[in-house]
Amino acid sequence: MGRLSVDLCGIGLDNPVIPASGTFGYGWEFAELYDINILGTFSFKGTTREPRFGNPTPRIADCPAGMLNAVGLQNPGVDRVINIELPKLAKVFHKPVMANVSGFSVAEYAETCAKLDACPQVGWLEVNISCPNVHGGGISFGTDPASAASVVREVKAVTTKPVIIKLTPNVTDIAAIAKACEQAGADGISLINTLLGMRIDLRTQKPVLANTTGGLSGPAVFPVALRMVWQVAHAVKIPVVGMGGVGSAEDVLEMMMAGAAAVEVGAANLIDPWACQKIIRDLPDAMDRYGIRELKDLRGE
Amino acid sequence: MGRLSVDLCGIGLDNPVIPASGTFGYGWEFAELYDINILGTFSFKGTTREPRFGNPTPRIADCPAGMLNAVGLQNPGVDRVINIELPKLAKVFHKPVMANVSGFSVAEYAETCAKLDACPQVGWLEVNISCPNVHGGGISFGTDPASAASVVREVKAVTTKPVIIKLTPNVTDIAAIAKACEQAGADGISLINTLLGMRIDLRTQKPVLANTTGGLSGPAVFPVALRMVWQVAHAVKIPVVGMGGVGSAEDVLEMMMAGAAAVEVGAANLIDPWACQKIIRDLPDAMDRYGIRELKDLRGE
Amino acid sequence: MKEEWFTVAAQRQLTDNVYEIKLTGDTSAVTRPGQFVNLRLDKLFLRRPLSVCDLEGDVLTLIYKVVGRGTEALSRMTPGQTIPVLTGLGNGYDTARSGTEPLLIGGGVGVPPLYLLAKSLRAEGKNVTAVLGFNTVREVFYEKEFRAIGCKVAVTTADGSYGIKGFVTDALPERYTHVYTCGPEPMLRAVYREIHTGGSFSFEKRMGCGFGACMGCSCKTVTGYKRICKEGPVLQKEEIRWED
Amino acid sequence: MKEEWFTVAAQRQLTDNVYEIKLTGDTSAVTRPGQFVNLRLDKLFLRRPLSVCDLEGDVLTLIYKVVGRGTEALSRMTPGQTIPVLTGLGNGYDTARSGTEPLLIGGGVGVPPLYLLAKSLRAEGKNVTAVLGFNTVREVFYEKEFRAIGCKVAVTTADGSYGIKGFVTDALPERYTHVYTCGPEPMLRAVYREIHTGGSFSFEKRMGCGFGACMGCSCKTVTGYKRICKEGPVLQKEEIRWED
Ligand SMILES: Cc1cc2nc3c(=O)[nH]c(=O)nc-3n(C[C@H](O)[C@H](O)[C@H](O)COP(=O)(O)OP(=O)(O)OC[C@H]3O[C@@H](n4cnc5c(N)ncnc54)[C@H](O)[C@@H]3O)c2cc1C
Ligand SMILES: Cc1cc2nc3c(=O)[nH]c(=O)nc-3n(C[C@H](O)[C@H](O)[C@H](O)COP(=O)(O)OP(=O)(O)OC[C@H]3O[C@@H](n4cnc5c(N)ncnc54)[C@H](O)[C@@H]3O)c2cc1C
Ligand SMILES: Cc1cc2nc3c(=O)[nH]c(=O)nc-3n(C[C@H](O)[C@H](O)[C@H](O)COP(=O)(O)O)c2cc1C
Ligand SMILES: Cc1cc2nc3c(=O)[nH]c(=O)nc-3n(C[C@H](O)[C@H](O)[C@H](O)COP(=O)(O)O)c2cc1C
Ligand code: FES
Ligand code: FES
Repeated sequence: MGRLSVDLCGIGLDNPVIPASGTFGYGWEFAELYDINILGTFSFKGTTREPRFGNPTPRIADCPAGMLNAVGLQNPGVDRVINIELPKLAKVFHKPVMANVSGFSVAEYAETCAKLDACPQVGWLEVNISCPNVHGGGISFGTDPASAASVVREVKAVTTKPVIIKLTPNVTDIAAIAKACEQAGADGISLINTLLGMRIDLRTQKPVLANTTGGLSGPAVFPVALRMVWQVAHAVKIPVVGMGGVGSAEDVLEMMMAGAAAVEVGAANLIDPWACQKIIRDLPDAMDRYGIRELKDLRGE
Repeated sequence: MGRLSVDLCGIGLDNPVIPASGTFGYGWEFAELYDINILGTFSFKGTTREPRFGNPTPRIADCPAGMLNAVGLQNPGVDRVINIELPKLAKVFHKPVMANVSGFSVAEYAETCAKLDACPQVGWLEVNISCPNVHGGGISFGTDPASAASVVREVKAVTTKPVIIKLTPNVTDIAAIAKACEQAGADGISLINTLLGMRIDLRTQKPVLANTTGGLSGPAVFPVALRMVWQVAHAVKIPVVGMGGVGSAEDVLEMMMAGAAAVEVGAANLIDPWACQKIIRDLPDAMDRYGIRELKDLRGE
Repeated sequence: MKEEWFTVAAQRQLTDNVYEIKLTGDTSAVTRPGQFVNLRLDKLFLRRPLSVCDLEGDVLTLIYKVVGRGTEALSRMTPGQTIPVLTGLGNGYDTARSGTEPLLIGGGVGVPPLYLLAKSLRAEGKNVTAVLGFNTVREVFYEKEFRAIGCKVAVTTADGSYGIKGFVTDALPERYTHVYTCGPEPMLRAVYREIHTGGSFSFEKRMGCGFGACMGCSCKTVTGYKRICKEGPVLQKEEIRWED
Repeated sequence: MKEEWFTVAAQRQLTDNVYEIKLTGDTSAVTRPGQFVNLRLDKLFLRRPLSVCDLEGDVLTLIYKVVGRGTEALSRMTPGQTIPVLTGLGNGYDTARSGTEPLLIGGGVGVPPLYLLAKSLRAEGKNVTAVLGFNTVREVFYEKEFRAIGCKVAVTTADGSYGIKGFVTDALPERYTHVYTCGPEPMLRAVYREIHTGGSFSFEKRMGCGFGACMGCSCKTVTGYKRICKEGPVLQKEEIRWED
């Protein structure tokens, strides 16, 4: 138990640094660059029941201190993740992994989660409720407390492992959604997913993204993410995983001071493939600089 | 009528560039630096019925590609604005000015707007509905279509000049709020106000801002602002004034391509007091570069 | 893949908006022509991908067109300045497919990656023909360089102001054993329709990472989804599925 | 107020974390000691305010303590590098208030603005006493510089490792005609309580703009609200209203 170790829903992490879903694939690309066992864990690419190609390209746009993505949940589908990606991952990663799940109906969430829950490698289910509900007029599950809660209940009914609900920041009252998830039985909350944004190409006068809009992430969103982590951490008793614009050891400390039990790192991995390795390396010095003996001491205010 | 000229609610502007409320005082500081008559117009500091000191300091925090402010509507109150600031302004600014109004009850909005509506110098009323409603549990008027509409109706009942409603971006469905304002009689929509954010001082482990949270503005918010301007411009028929992170002539063009009839510039003025002057100077070249003959041609898609 | 700080050694303007920059640094991760590098530029969040045009020892040559903020910033860099570069990205061209008479077809800033390929093929003793397409005479670059390494070169201009009037497809030789090509997508489609041999096609997509992590650059092929940055940028003619 | 690009002429470390930087450029907007400048630093959005410590022709001297990203970035700047600076900000100290025996009281990085003030007062032939307070001997700077321009100097250290043990208020002379002070707010409060003459107090607040546009730096005074950047940073003793 080092000074960086933290607890996430009853599972110990050597450190709070967790590459965020969608920016770390199924781990393989990074395992070629460094020993990914140094990570607390990682959250793999958002996985759905069926394979998906996602949105047409361009799916990426550059922004001031950030980026837009409209990848649209490209993934090989849960069965191939279980049969191909997880066995491949087992060779290079020996810790419990966080399984990120998306879906377009409550039933789909439940089915995909149940399958991943049965995999010994999976430590936590991170359920991304930013997706549009095809049975609810295409409105995201995560923008309404009742539909967020319905996802939680159905997933909890068919799983045994900690269920972390990942919230979208594109809402008026994030604390209300978090509380609804807690009451429905969620074991943790992670946030933020991306902020809905857009760019226009001056040359063509058309949206840069084929999908018109996309999700903003990177340092630009850090103050909004920190505020939401603070609000949610003060509204619920279950652990909160903070993310949004984290790119340095100092950012990790700030997120934990806002109430995060652990911290995910997204876009930073794309710009610097060794970002998480550097953050973990820099944490002890940064803690010394600010007089922090153990990260566990930071929880809460 | 130059190639930069645009129309805003029936009043012609020489160009679409409008310094945003709260970043240009009552014009005086900038009039000492350049001839502010080059501006389309400007929106003066958010004015309330009573004088306000605002929030305790620190009220400002630095962020990646942006800043937080929690000034809290410091202003001398509408009577002193009318008796002192506007006569002072008349000496240096000879165009209709945009009067930015805030309030904490529907009655206060109406009273302040009525007074400013009677000033010949005022061209438009820009009604900032991001403020908390003291009669509504402190929830911002701008987060609920019904209370937003109630502000619009009461203000329209006592005024004759174009009323532009300024929306907060901290909502799930910005288009719904904009439509409610349009139906209630608003003459225009301006957006975005600041995104709610927060920073923590690593040294003290306490929020940097005395007010805990503050509003994020600057280039970081540009993609979110652009998306909301696009959504609102596609949802309403009244003109939309776009703002949020604009700092260059290119940004102005992008906002107009998203559907803005005119563009406000906020935080950029604080970093570079000559920012608006430079943007106006750079516009013709930027238009040439992208083959735009007249700004009027850009409206909408 | 490696990340290294490279130093600008030289920069020159080739046409109105096309520049050639030479960078020195650890180039050991570059293993094939047709690979690309990803440059981290000041004040921009995402890196910008550029194809390797030439490689000699620790000197990397890139050729780029100024189209936006990133390439504009790059064009303002001066010798001695340093820049973080991810090298060794993408699959690159496979010279083993060339046969004895490879045909290289480049359009605009699709020409650069073909230069290192041409050098490699020439070093293997192949008879290389290069067809280089541009819009107009003022945009032509690197004709001399291709000739200097012993390629047969045809230049086309759309307006006929230089070389053959028309498109690259108007200047294809009769005999060739394999086609290597890079350029704008309409050109690639035209080449795809015209050629009677196999072909290695290099594609471009907006990239988030450049090394396979983000799924930003995916495309559909007849053998499944591929990432242009990882399983590409070079795809074989047989596997290409044009999106409508 | 002016904005100009200044060039770093020299930089030296005064203590563990305090640096002196000399910048050359158009200093014509600086009209009074106690004014400040606002520096635009690479990669930071907001400018960072620093007091003018000295001014000779086109050479501006600033002294700053490294406390965060901005001051750290500044400490890494080397001669020849350039930096955009807004100059001529704030009201500054009024030397006309000094009387014949002004007392200058500085704490830590509150010392710098008093140096140019001391020079101005000395040039006017005043008898200047300077009390400079620090925590410990390793933090002491500019004692020699104040002596060199003919000030009577007392240095205090909180731990007694140098000069007088204690706070600046433990080293006040009996006679003085006006007090000019700058330092951390607890020190300013203590000075306020102790002195028996008028005083000019220089304050700090987090700033958005530095020239009066944003209301970020407001404070309450007995004569109404003031902006530290515009009607300050120097307030007169009579008008100060300590916030609880
Ligand atoms: C694998 C690969 C290799 C490349 N090799 C070269 C090369 O050798 N020489 C060269 O000049 N260019 C090359 N490109 C294109 C180059 O990456 C873009 O032109 C560059 O990223 C634009 O950056 P910017 O900031 O100047 O433009 P931005 O401001 O980002 O965009 C300006 C315009 O450029 C276009 N654009 C932007 N990004 C891309 C992109 N990734 N691909 C295609 N078009 C884009 C868009 O139409 C946009 O309107 C390559 C691209 C890829 C994916
Ligand atoms: C009018 C004025 C004159 C000043 N003159 C000097 C001077 O001559 N020498 C000097 O060393 N410092 C001076 N300061 C303080 C200096 O501006 C800050 O230390 C600096 O802005 C910190 O920037 P940073 O990026 O290094 O720190 P940040 O990363 O922004 O913050 C780090 C820490 O510094 C403190 N801090 C940040 N900004 C300010 C601020 N504006 N005022 C006070 N504390 C702050 C906070 O406690 C924070 O924890 C002056 C401030 C003002 C308002
Ligand atoms: C390219 C990309 C793909 C993403 N895909 C997913 C995903 O599949 N599932 C998910 O829950 N979040 C996804 N996200 C969101 C991130 O996990 C994270 O919540 C967000 O990017 C904010 O963190 P950051 O600012 O550190 O990137 C994706 C983000 C990016 C940039
Ligand atoms: C210091 C500061 C004060 C502001 N005060 C007001 C205000 O009084 N009324 C208002 O409607 N908006 C106010 N705003 C919001 C701006 O007008 C604008 O909506 C926002 O900053 C987004 O634009 P920007 O990114 O260009 O700054 C303020 C913004 C800042 C930075
Ligand atoms: S650019 Fe990220 S996977 Fe190709
Ligand atoms: S810092 Fe903006 S008014 Fe003083």
